[in-house]
Amino acid sequence: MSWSDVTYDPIDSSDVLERVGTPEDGAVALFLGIVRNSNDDRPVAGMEYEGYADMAREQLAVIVTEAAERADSDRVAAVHRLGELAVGEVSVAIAVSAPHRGEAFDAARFVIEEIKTRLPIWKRERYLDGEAEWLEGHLPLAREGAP
Amino acid sequence: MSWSDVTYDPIDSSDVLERVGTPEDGAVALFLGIVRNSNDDRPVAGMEYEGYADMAREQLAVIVTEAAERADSDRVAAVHRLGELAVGEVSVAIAVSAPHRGEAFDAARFVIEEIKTRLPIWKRERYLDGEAEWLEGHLPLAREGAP
Amino acid sequence: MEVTVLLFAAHRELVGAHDMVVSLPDGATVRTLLVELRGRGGNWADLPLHGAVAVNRKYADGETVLSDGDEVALIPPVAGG
Amino acid sequence: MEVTVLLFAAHRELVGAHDMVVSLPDGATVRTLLVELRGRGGNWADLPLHGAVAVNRKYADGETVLSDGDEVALIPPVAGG
Repeated sequence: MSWSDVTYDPIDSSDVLERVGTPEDGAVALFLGIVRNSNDDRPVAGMEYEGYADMAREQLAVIVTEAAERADSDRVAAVHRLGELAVGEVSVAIAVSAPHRGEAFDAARFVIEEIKTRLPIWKRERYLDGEAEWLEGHLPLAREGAP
Repeated sequence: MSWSDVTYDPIDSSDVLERVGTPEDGAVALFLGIVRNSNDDRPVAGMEYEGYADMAREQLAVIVTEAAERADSDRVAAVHRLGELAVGEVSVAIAVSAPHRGEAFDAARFVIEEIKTRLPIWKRERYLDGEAEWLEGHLPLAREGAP
Repeated sequence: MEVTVLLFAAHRELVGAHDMVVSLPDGATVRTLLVELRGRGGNWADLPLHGAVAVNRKYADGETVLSDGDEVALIPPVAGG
Repeated sequence: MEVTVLLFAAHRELVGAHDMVVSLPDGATVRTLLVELRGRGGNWADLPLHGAVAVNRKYADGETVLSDGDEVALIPPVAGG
């Protein structure tokens, strides 16, 4: 029952939470990424998430499957938001349930780390002073063999 | 705004989640402990949590304060349930918000680990076959200097 | 002096008591109390001499000196979460 | 053959295009395509030759051989979460 999505709609964290949990699970971990009001002391007005949505959706499904294998649990749910987000809005929500807490924490952490290194999504931070900047990102793969 | 409680009332996880989060926080971690339907393949009917409630309440407040210092965040909320719990009920809920994800995950993990080693709470597992057993616990402190 | 003793979980079931008032000589320590309780014989002798103890809701040890009115709790290995 | 090229974020802004159809000789690789795009001059020359690329929504590399109808996306360093 693992589940994932990449969407322009607002994220409902309790909906994500309700997608996990079975009677054999003793632990649930939920992670939410939120748009902050500042970055390096510079006041932030909001964040624009641009994505290669079709590929991001496929990649997130792969990440969730990998997390489920690691956690020995098929109760992993993850959703990433795209579009214009205001401060305080949820950009990503990850829920995992597993028999024990270690597996639940580790799988949730794995999903957010992999999202940050593999998902084709980019963010432009909008500052209160009217400027905007693409945030520095991660090269998604070692480019061995690249030309 | 850190908060903690030890209570005989059912835990509302969204209430705990709403106790954390400020505009400077980019990460929220929530952990829920749930009563499982089996232990070592033995079917479980429910769990009785007995506690030294007054001391547990004080100790949980100390743990939450320590977690807040570690996370450099005063947005830590934790509640532990006492009494008779059915399978699927939440026994403990911990929420942390912090500027970055590492702090949020680490603080939530710290709180649950400390709860398990320091909080004067005991659980008796009730099995479907009608038997019940106190679960093995942790010695809460090194007893150096003990008689 | 008198202290209130609290027993929980397996300890409570062992001796069939949750709380009681115990009279102790002035200057008594946690250890004095534990020796007194174990000296009652029967299941009381099975209470641990080296287990965890809290005095007035703070973890203490055998050397801790008790005062009149203290609340002393024997703490079996804990299993919250 | 023709492939569809997708550009995102800073790349998209650099050249002012999000998607386009590019004609390539049969047997062309991702590297052939990148060289062709950079050869257009102006800001196009600033597109990276060694950046990440996806072919049909899977990460690929410079050696990957393209086929007619492929969807090739240049992937700037990612920053989700």
